[in-house]
Amino acid sequence: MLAHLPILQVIVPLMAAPACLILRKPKLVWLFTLLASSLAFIISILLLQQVMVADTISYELGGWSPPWGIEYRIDKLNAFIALIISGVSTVVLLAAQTSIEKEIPEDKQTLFYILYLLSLTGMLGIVTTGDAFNVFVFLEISSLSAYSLIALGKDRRALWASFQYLIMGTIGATFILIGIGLMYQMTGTLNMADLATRLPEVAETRTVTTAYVFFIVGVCLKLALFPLHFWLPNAYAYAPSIVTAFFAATSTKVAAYLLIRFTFSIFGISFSFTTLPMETLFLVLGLLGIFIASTVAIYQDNIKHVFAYSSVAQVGYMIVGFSLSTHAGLTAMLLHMFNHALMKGALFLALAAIIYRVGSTRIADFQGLGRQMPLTMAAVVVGGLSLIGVPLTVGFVSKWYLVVAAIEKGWWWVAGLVLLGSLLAVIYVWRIVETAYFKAPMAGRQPVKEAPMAFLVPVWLLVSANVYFGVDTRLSVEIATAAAKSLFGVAQ
Amino acid sequence: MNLSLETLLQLCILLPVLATIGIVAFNRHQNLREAVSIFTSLFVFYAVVSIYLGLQSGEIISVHWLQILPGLSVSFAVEPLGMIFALIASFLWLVTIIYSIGYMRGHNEDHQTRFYCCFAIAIGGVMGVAFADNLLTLFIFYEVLTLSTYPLVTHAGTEAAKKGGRIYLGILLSTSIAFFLFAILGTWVIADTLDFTQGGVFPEDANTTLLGIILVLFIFGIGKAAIMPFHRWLPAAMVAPTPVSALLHAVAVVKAGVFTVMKVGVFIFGLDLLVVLPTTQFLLYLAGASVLLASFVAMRQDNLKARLAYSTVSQLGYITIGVLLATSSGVIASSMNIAMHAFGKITLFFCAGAILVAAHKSNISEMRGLGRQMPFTMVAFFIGSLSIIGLPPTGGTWSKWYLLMATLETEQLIIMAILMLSSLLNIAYLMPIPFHAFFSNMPVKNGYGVSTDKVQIKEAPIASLIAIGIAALGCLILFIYPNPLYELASAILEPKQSTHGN
Amino acid sequence: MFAVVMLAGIYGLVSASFFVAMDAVDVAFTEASVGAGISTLLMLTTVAMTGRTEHMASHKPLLALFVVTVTGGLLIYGTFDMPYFGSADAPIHNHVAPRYIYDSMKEIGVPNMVTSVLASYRGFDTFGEVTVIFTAGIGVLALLSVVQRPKSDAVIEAINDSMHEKHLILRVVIKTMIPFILLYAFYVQFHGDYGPGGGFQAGVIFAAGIIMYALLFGLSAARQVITQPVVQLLSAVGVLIYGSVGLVSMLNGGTFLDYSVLSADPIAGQHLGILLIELGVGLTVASVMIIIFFSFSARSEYQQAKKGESL
Amino acid sequence: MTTILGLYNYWIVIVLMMIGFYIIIAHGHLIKKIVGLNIFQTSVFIFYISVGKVEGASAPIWQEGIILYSNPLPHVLILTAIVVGIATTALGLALIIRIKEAYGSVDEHDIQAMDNQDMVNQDKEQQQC
Repeated sequence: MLAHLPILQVIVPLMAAPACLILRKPKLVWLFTLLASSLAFIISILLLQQVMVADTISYELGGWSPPWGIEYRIDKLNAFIALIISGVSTVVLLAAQTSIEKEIPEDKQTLFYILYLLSLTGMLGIVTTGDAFNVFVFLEISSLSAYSLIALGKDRRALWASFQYLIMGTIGATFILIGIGLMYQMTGTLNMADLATRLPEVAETRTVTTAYVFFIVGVCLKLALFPLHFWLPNAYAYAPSIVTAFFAATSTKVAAYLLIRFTFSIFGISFSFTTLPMETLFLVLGLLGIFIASTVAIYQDNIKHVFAYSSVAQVGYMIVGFSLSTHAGLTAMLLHMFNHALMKGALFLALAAIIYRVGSTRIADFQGLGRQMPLTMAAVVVGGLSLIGVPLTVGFVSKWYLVVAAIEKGWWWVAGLVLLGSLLAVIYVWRIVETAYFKAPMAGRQPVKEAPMAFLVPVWLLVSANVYFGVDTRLSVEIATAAAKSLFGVAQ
Repeated sequence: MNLSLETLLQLCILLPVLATIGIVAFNRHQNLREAVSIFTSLFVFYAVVSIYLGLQSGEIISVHWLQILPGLSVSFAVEPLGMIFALIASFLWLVTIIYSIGYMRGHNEDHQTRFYCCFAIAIGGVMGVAFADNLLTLFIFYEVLTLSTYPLVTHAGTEAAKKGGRIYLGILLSTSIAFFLFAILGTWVIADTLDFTQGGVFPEDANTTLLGIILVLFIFGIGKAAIMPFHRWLPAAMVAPTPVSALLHAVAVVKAGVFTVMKVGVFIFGLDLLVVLPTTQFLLYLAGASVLLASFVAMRQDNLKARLAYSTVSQLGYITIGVLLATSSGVIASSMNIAMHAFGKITLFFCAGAILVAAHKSNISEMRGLGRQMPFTMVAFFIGSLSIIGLPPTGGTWSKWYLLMATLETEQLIIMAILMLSSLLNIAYLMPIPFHAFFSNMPVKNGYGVSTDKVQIKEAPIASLIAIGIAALGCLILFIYPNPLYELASAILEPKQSTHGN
Repeated sequence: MFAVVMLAGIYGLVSASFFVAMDAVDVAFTEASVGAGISTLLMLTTVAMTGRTEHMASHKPLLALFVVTVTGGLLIYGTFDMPYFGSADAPIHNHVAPRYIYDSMKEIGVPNMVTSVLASYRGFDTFGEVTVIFTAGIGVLALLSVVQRPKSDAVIEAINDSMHEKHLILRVVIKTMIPFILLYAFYVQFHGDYGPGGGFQAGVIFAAGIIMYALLFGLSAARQVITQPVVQLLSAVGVLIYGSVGLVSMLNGGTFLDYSVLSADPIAGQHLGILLIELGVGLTVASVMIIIFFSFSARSEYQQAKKGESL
Repeated sequence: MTTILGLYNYWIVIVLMMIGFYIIIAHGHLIKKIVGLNIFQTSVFIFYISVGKVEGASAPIWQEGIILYSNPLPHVLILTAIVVGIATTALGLALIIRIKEAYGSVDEHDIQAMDNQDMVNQDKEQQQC
């Protein structure tokens, strides 16, 4: 069975989804979903172990050899991303049942879990496949389920947010489709590895340039890279809190993965960064994203908005690392993708717990929570510190690598700006901490209890991961470095 | 008990943190809880002393914890400068604990458990800073210290406390992330090591302008050293309960700051390099300016704690100057001043606290004639002031003396003038307080005068008094018997004292 | 609004004929049934439920125009290095495609290359496609499903009746037609190997039949023919069939969706596999289409019922 | 001239695409947006198909004696893409229906305005308590 792991990675959640429809009973469905997701998690771990020794695993679907058939191609990079996605999804699911019971009407809970599984499938599919068009198909699976999941939010604004996301997402997908089409037209193949070998021959043509631009723009829409980010905050803010926790930690990572994959291993670094001015473009956008998004985050009243905007800012950090187009820079980016998943997962899950108790997401309603929900708030504080980049948290590690990478490239000012940017995080995190710890609970609100175990366990799992990988970075750094190295191996 | 020095070293850092468990456990029973604190501080002091003896007998003590980033690990080693800091910190922590028991109860503050917890963690941080063997380790514990003292500053939980806390954390965290961390990373890339090395780590051919900029980043980044314009957090932190102020201003935070400055100056740049850097002169003047300005501001403060705070700012200036002069006597002066100022200032703060508890007074203008009511406290205050000013028979004399020597050696006459002037200013803003306390009458309260003859003695709680006594005594002893301190200080620069275990 | 939708529908038809002109019969077939058929129907329903009016104020053309021109310009720029339209020596005709064209017959034994590529060479894409449809169905359910339909609401009955009385002739005609439509659907389903067609088109047509029925005899009547739970179940079953074909081939020692291991003779295996998955596709597509339509119209009934109560 | 003859087809397609794209961005009416989306996607499909066309070839269904076929791969891709398209459309329309129920309007600007109103209201509540 080990030989089939690559496909099982995707098939397990995919097949589980329709099966849920047969199970019907929400509680049962939840357990089943949890099972499927954790299976996917285990598979991804096994896969990662395999690729850390053997360089890449190729799996020919339908027994047709690429480029004629569809190929699944696992290397260090996508094994790493798959691990992040399936891991976060599993941890988040632990809390799902409790939170969903309260936020979604009984008759729709089963559907919720199906959609959740489907979006998981979509993301994993995008990451593991080695075929350009297959990416598009799974992209659509993940997006369609995402739209519906977001629309399940209680607030009516969820609907509008979801619709905006649908429009933006579909435009993005169509752009990607155009990009793929042009690539296909110039090379006659859809297989990524094959594309990588055949594109250089036609790299000079205007068509290929166009193809790249369209593909990248489409991806950046999904990535919510500033200034294409405006669909994200509302989508995160009004979705069911579990969904927010899941997406905030994973969805941007998937888009980032596509960016890396196509830029480095398909178009090749020389094309992307010497033929086209991607370097400066991404650098500028990234930095702008960091500063503007963080500044906006400071002025939000809805705490979900605060962290949503901070997500946009964090994407900025990733993109800065990307724009360095050096091994160090890429390592930093990958590390940050991993670390950011941990931070945001922890934070949004903690928020979910608070929403479960308090039923509101406005900072004003956090008054006095420091005493009423000590453990949850403590989690928020640690997550916040990690976001700021305080030593002994993962945030520090990624900052460290990013800044070192920038300095090594001789971009001192970038390094400075990156650090300055993290100061903005201090402000918006501390606003929350102060409200929670130094303000007495509002007269109107009756005191709330500490969140139930169903929340505390996963939240603290993630929080301790934040600290653990902030102290013992061997694992994450090793994988990230190896992945980055392999990419540059492909690129040259 | 016969624990290896390495173990003791680690215990110094871990024990205070572990103590929090005990403190929380005994949340209900005050006495047990305080007992835990005292025992811990006693043990830590014992450990430090035995490490000190080990160091004297030429042993090389170093501990290596886990590796955080490739080539960068959390590791500790003992060297004289750190030794001085550790000795003072652990000793004065003991004293402060004793004092604060009296204070907190006399003032019956709430959340005392949280108070003692953070206190303990803070000391753990200080020990970590003191024994850190590389910049990363130092930085980590530096931040631990910042964060653990934040709840202490905002202890009261009032609006004012919150505001103070905001400034405190804002400045310390921002400077440390934006400048300090940046400088560290720069160092890492240029020298690709962060280990403290005798004579500096930078390669010969390194670009001096760049290094100059990095030096500036360091000095500004180490906000705890409170060099203007990044000193605002210090007065802001005055909202904290007095023991905290004592800890912040005499022992933990500010000293950690100047200590870091010294470490960077001596072991990252190295004195020879410091001299040639283009920015050193500029920083010297900046420090000088900070000394003078702070003194002037101090004179205008009526709130006693605020005045002391600004006096601290100026005193820290001295220490920075000492390093930047980049001569052996300068370094000696600075390292001694760390000790001297610690004792002097803590005495003063203890007194301030005692006055607050006993007489409920915080403004200097109200303290006329207080000497009759609290003679003991006021005498102690007098001694402390002397030490700060640098007059015999107190320890402060020595550090001032060496500092002036250093300025002479390097012909920094302007700096020398500044030092002279500021000493005069010290007299001007400290002496009046005990003077008025003894030689002028109680202010006239609502209509009828209070008879100045028979005011009954009303001192602070006994625990506090003991603490005050010890501290004040310390000032005197350091004058009569400064040799061990001096030996340590002069050992800092001896190359044979490698700071590396391996 | 009505006009807009109609035009969109016509556009669908036109593009369908476009596809025929370009030898893409299958695509044309699909586009005709989807672009012109289903989506137009859905849009009309939506218009009916949301009202036709719109105020013209809401235009922001300048920015839009700018964006569009930039994108279009870029695309035009891109075309200049393209191989000319219809030229046989373009890379896409010479790299991967030849094998599909010349070897599929002996590798799979299905004359319709589109089918063989769709179902076998790139079978996994199709699996994905089925999943997409399934997702959409679930999504629509999640959005529109009404907790329980207002039972035997006079209002609804009234509506239905009125609707029925009106087009009596139509009803008779349709009633006679529907069986043929369904039959045709089956034909398309299984003839897909030889002519244009296959699971997807068949599913759509089948659904169309049911939908017609529902349109004329009222939702409740249609619901009696096929109940909601059953349809949902079928949609799931379709996906599961497809997946299990893959899993079985996996257990038979092939890779996922490798049909040739399904039976002793690879060709036969391919046939079997394709047959099965086409079935799966057909099932899911048909039932999802029905689900979507049902949810839409159920929602509108629900709205009307609410209105009725409020009156 | 040859260029024009060779590429006119693509240009037509691009024009169509851009019309759709324009409708999406410029129009406030949600259904129109969806229509635009349809047009946009369909034109992309046409582009794919025309890429697959070979001059003088016949539909890719094997028959005796015919050797020149159009490229079947784009057809397959587009079949998939069409399905994706209808799926998106259905979902979008469903959303529109719900939006209409929730907001009583299907116009971008009205909805945006109401959203901002919601924000304000929330703040009001906050002040009340």
